[in-house]
Amino acid sequence: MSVRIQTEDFDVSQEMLALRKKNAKVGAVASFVGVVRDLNDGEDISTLELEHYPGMTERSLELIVTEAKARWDIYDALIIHRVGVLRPLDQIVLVIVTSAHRGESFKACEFLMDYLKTRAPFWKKEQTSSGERWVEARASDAEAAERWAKAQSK
Amino acid sequence: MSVRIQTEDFDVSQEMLALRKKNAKVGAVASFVGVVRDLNDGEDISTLELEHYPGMTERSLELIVTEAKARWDIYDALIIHRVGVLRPLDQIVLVIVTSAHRGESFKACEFLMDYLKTRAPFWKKEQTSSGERWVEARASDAEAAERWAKAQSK
Amino acid sequence: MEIKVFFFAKLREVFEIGHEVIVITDAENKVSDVLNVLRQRGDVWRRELDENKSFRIAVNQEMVSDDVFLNEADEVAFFPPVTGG
Amino acid sequence: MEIKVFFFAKLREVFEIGHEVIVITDAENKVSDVLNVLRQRGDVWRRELDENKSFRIAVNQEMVSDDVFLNEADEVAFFPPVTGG
Repeated sequence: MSVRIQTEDFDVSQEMLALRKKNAKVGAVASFVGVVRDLNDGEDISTLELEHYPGMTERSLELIVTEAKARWDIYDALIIHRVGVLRPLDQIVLVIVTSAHRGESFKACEFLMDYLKTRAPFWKKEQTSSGERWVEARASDAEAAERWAKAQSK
Repeated sequence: MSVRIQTEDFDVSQEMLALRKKNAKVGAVASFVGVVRDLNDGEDISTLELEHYPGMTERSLELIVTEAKARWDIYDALIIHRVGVLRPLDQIVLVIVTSAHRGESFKACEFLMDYLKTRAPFWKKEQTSSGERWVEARASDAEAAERWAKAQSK
Repeated sequence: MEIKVFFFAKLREVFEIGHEVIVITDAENKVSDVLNVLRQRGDVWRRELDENKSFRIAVNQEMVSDDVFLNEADEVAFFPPVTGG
Repeated sequence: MEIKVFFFAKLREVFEIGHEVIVITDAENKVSDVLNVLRQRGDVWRRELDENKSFRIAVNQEMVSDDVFLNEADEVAFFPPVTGG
């Protein structure tokens, strides 16, 4: 399974090993971990709550993985996204991509994060010292996703 | 210490945690792991021996890390490179970069790998079914490093 | 026909409902018709689903625009721009 | 003056030596002068250190070209293009 939504934490080494074990032709493993920061837009964060759209979340992430596999010569990709209540320093999201050579895995990994940020139905609500607030979408995320639509695949 | 040369294996999760622990402002952790493949240029690989130039290796890697920190708004970077005799599926190299937002950590991580591949004094010797051979440098690695010399920093 | 409607995140909180069934006539068969039913409730509904607000629409779990046609038992969701990752 | 010379990887194997001290006169004070001393040994030395071969040079652990000047006790290394990572 290339996509998992879960409340529990994940272990990056374990997930990498599981992905690599399947294939001794893997020479490159690129990964990204998103982490809860203790400060966002100038406010102290005490907790971060992640809501999602069950069903659509899995579907949209699987579509994104399929698109990455069509664009780049990669062996495998994994996306784990946590939901529920998280705290500063907690891991939120993990993306791992394996390939023969590093260029492909780097590109596909960044592509997956950029598309996840704009297409996967997750929403963050922050508890700050001055109350709670829904995190606003960032224009820079839309622009990051936009690049891939324009770019050649390689 | 941002640079380590060692014969022992490394644990990606542990190294990420050590790097992140220092800083609750980290929101993004990009990483790359290079792995020994069982096949290279059409030959089965039984072992891979890594030689390096002690002293210069550490110096060149620290220079590369310094350059990445000057180019991008990143918090920290770690490079671990193994030396000695390795086997297919073994981890060879680990690069981790932390930053507030993902764009910087992705770019700096790929930059570090591209520069390491062309500037750090490591050499690979492969044991194949038809004998041993020194791995030849790839033109694509020189080109990958060249991009960064031309590119704007962001 | 009956359409299953879902709200997420801030919209779910402001509307104080996560899921309901909306009945539209067969002549009214677009997402925009569902939107009109909701807007006619006034107050927070009119405000949050205003054309100038940047909410997103999914039909059967795929993001679409509001001129998409609907069929009986389709699942329509309204939510703010996503902020995961 | 005395210059410490190192060879790595394939060059170390072919020359069957990893490290030696080369003495050059004070008038001969460039990396190219050390290269000339080595090339004059003929055979594998001339072949592997030929101008058309793509070996690399480091002086005091920094990659340089062969027109760099040397000082007493400098460390000069010759090696193939690197292949780590």
